[in-house]
Amino acid sequence: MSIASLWRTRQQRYSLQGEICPECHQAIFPPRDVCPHCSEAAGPLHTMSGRGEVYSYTKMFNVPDGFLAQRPYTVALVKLEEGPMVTAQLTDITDEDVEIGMPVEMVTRKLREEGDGGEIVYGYKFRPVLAAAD
Amino acid sequence: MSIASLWRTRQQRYSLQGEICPECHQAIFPPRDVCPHCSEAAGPLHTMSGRGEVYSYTKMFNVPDGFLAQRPYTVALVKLEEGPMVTAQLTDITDEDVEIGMPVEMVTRKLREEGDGGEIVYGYKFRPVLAAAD
Amino acid sequence: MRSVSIVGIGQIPVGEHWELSVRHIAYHAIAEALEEAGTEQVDALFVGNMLSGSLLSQEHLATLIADFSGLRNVEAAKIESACASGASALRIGHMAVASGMHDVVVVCGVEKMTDTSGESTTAGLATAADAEYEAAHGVSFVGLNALIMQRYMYEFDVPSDAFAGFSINAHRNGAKNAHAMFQKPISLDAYLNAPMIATPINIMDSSPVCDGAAAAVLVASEQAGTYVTGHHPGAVQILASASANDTIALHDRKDPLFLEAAYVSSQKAYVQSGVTPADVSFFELHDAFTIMSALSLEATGYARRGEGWHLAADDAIGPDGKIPISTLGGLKSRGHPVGATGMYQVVEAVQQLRGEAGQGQIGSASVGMTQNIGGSGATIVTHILGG
Amino acid sequence: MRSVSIVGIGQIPVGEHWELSVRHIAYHAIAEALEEAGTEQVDALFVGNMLSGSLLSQEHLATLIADFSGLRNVEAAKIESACASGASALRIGHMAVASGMHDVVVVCGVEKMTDTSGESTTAGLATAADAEYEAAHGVSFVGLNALIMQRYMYEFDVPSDAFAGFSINAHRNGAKNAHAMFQKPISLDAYLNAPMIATPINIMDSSPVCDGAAAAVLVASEQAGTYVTGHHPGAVQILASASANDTIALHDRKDPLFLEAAYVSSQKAYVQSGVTPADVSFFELHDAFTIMSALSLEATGYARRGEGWHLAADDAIGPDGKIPISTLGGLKSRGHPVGATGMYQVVEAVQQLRGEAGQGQIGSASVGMTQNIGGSGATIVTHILGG
Ligand SMILES: [Zn+2]
Ligand SMILES: [Zn+2]
Repeated sequence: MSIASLWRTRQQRYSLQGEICPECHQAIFPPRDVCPHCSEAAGPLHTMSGRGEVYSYTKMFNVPDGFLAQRPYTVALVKLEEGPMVTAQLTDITDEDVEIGMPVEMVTRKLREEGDGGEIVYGYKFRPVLAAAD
Repeated sequence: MSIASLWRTRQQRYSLQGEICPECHQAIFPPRDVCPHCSEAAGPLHTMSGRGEVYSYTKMFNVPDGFLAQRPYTVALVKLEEGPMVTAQLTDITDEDVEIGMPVEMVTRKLREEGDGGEIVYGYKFRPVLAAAD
Repeated sequence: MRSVSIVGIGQIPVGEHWELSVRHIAYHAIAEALEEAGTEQVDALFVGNMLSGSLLSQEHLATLIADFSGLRNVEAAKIESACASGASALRIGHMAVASGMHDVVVVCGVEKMTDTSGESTTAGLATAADAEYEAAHGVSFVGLNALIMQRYMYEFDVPSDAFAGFSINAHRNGAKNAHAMFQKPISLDAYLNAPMIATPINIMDSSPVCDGAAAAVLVASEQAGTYVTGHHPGAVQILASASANDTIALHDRKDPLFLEAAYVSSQKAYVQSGVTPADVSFFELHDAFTIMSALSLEATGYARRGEGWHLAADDAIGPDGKIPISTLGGLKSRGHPVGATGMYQVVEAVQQLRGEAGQGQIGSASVGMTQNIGGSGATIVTHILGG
Repeated sequence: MRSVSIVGIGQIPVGEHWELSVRHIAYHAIAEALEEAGTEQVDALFVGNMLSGSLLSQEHLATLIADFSGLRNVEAAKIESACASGASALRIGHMAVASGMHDVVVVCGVEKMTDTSGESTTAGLATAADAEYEAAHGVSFVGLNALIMQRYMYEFDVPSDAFAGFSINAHRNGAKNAHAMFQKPISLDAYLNAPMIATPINIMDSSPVCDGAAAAVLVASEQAGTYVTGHHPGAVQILASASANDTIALHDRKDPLFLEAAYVSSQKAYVQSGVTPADVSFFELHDAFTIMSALSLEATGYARRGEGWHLAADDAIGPDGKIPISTLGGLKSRGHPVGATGMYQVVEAVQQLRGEAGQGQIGSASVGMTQNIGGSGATIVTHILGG
């Protein structure tokens, strides 16, 4: 991602800023010009809570350029409690931890060492929500 | 250019290896599977003499990634004495030297500092042929 | 709309062609196809390719290939739809002839993936996904398919060896194809012990990185007789051609386990051709990953949701099965040079329909279906061909 | 073959859109075109784009844009022919409708060139040339055009200010176009004192790096009445569409000073439409560099070889001249977002033919010609449009 692209998506990467459709009231992430649910013009900005659960996950051994230092790592589809699903890495986990349905919460971490201009890229990852002692 | 591509084109870059068409007898550079002059299957390898003349030239001030250290430099279309034309940098010149029709000869020089794998890329450039004293 | 037929095919064996550049392998396929069609007169060249810009620093690829192939003053354009580029290019060629704009069109799918390092190629393949919201998080293309497979196994309670049959069938069939990258059968043990790429996808679930080029010559069916030279029994007609898309990001799909674009494009193709799933003699599906075979069979009318893998377990997908798939090795064994794959599928379907598939020939092949998938299911192109 | 008409156009002002990504600018143009056409029903989206893979790490671009634009279950494919990608995509859309395969097609040309550094973008543009035998030697795209211009000046004994008129005309016309990147006339002095990029090409000879997107909605002419909503006088018909190629490398041309592909594609277009050069009311040519304007005029029938620059010197190219060119600024002043340019040319031609070009309107515009060039003349696409 270029510096321009990183700048444009910073509110998404740092705080999961999406939208709520004024027509069908569904949450959308990232913001879109057209609501994918009802095709009307999409609506006001809305920051997601950052809580969700693991819909699926994979531990990756072969990774793309730019991510070699972190290998292997686990990527998940996380279903946010507001509805949208996001693709993100899991962090602060051991292999045994991860399972489908596991509650997770967003944290900000380094995504890759350097982008095209040498800059460090930060963004959302997800970690397990510790169950309250009961 | 990838290492594989550099390896495949090494005889072209180091020694201007082309072909002579067995059908129409025209020289071809670089080698082709089909002769561009007569459309027959192209022929046996033939190394060009490396002598030619400047067909056109340009002094470039804005240059692509990978060539910044050499900027500015002069690129020419060189018409080889065998017939084919090639695109190459001129070297060992001052600005005043260069003119259309100038006789030049091939030399091997560093083309760019490093390729995708960090390797140094060598290949043909052309320099003026010194006229014999008369 | 003029009916369109294929009167010549060409292909280079899939593999690692270190000694040949992208222009050389494309020319190999094009020259073979033109030779078969018995013509040097060409109006247009459409090239299906995904990665020449990002991996080879070479755009303007169709014109480069036309030039190197001795095709001057023709139309040339590159068509890109990620891994569905090959079949997308065939659709464009089809429209060019069907409209009457052109009479003789060459379509070539080509990809050169082994010039670059594994990590570069992996990054290149990830450009099929959303750069800002998928690839930015380090997910590879294998990873996206692994996310689908993991969830599929969870939701439908699928055993871990459920997909072995797809890989075993592909390799068994590929062993009979001289153009395949891998020409050796594999055992169940080999599948079960294969190293993981991205859990639960192991090496035997996944198609290989490779180079390849495949081409076809298209003419109006009414003129096909002029071009068929006696090298082969006859022209093969394109009975249907359809393409549909879905969200580019897997995470945006209504149901990430259902290939809606495969459903839509195959339904369109069935309607166009009047063919039903039961009429199809063989199905060259997009088995880039074993999970994709299951999902394709489900979306295309051969299995209910969550049950596509039963067809492999029951060997209904073998050469003598209910619906033979990957009959000459598929993406898994023949190989998956991404932008070329859609054209390999079509070239192989033509071989089957002509009865020229050699040891891989299936019995009574009269209708063949091919399906080419771009991204994690975002672009899906279906063709139905008949002898 | 069905006749095809344009019933909606859209465009975003050309410029540096730091705040918008490629998907946003494409959507802007597409939404505007669909709004004008008064339809939400779309069968296919063809996207002309050159650099999304190498500069943005985003392939599968057409599907990404279809998704973001709310176009689901449609066909989507990207068409790439270097800087001729836009017009090449229009040709594909034309064939899709002409064949009857689709009824409503959106064609969008889009390019995002300002996300990356100048050197990266320069390297990206060089992928239009032969990577192994041109770009490998450090020649930029400007450099290739400079080689043509230098030789042209030598061979035809052309004075150094001969090309000024092309740049002055473009800026004078662009000043009247609210979508143009540069909306200010320039003086002869400004041209003569402009810094060199690659001798003899100075900044005023060269079109700028920028972002842009332009789109059109295509339907069968016989159905055009249904879509024209009263926002504008009527549909514009595509009277001719032709593409031709030449060698990719400049050094391989029989005559590097003659645009053979422009000659071939314009001759085809004249034959298709029955239009002669004298019938053309205005000509949106590919003035990426002033030398290209001269060569296009020569290859297309407006000047003899070596004399194209006289037309600028005599101001035959102005709005009231014999052959008005770059009527809304051309590539020089409106800007040259490479893969989008061919569609800007077409959108502007539609504006002229509808009489909706505002201050830039030329008198009695009944037939417009557009010509889009890929590489140093290797792919050239010509369209002729009529009111
Ligand atoms: Zn909504
Ligand atoms: Zn010859």
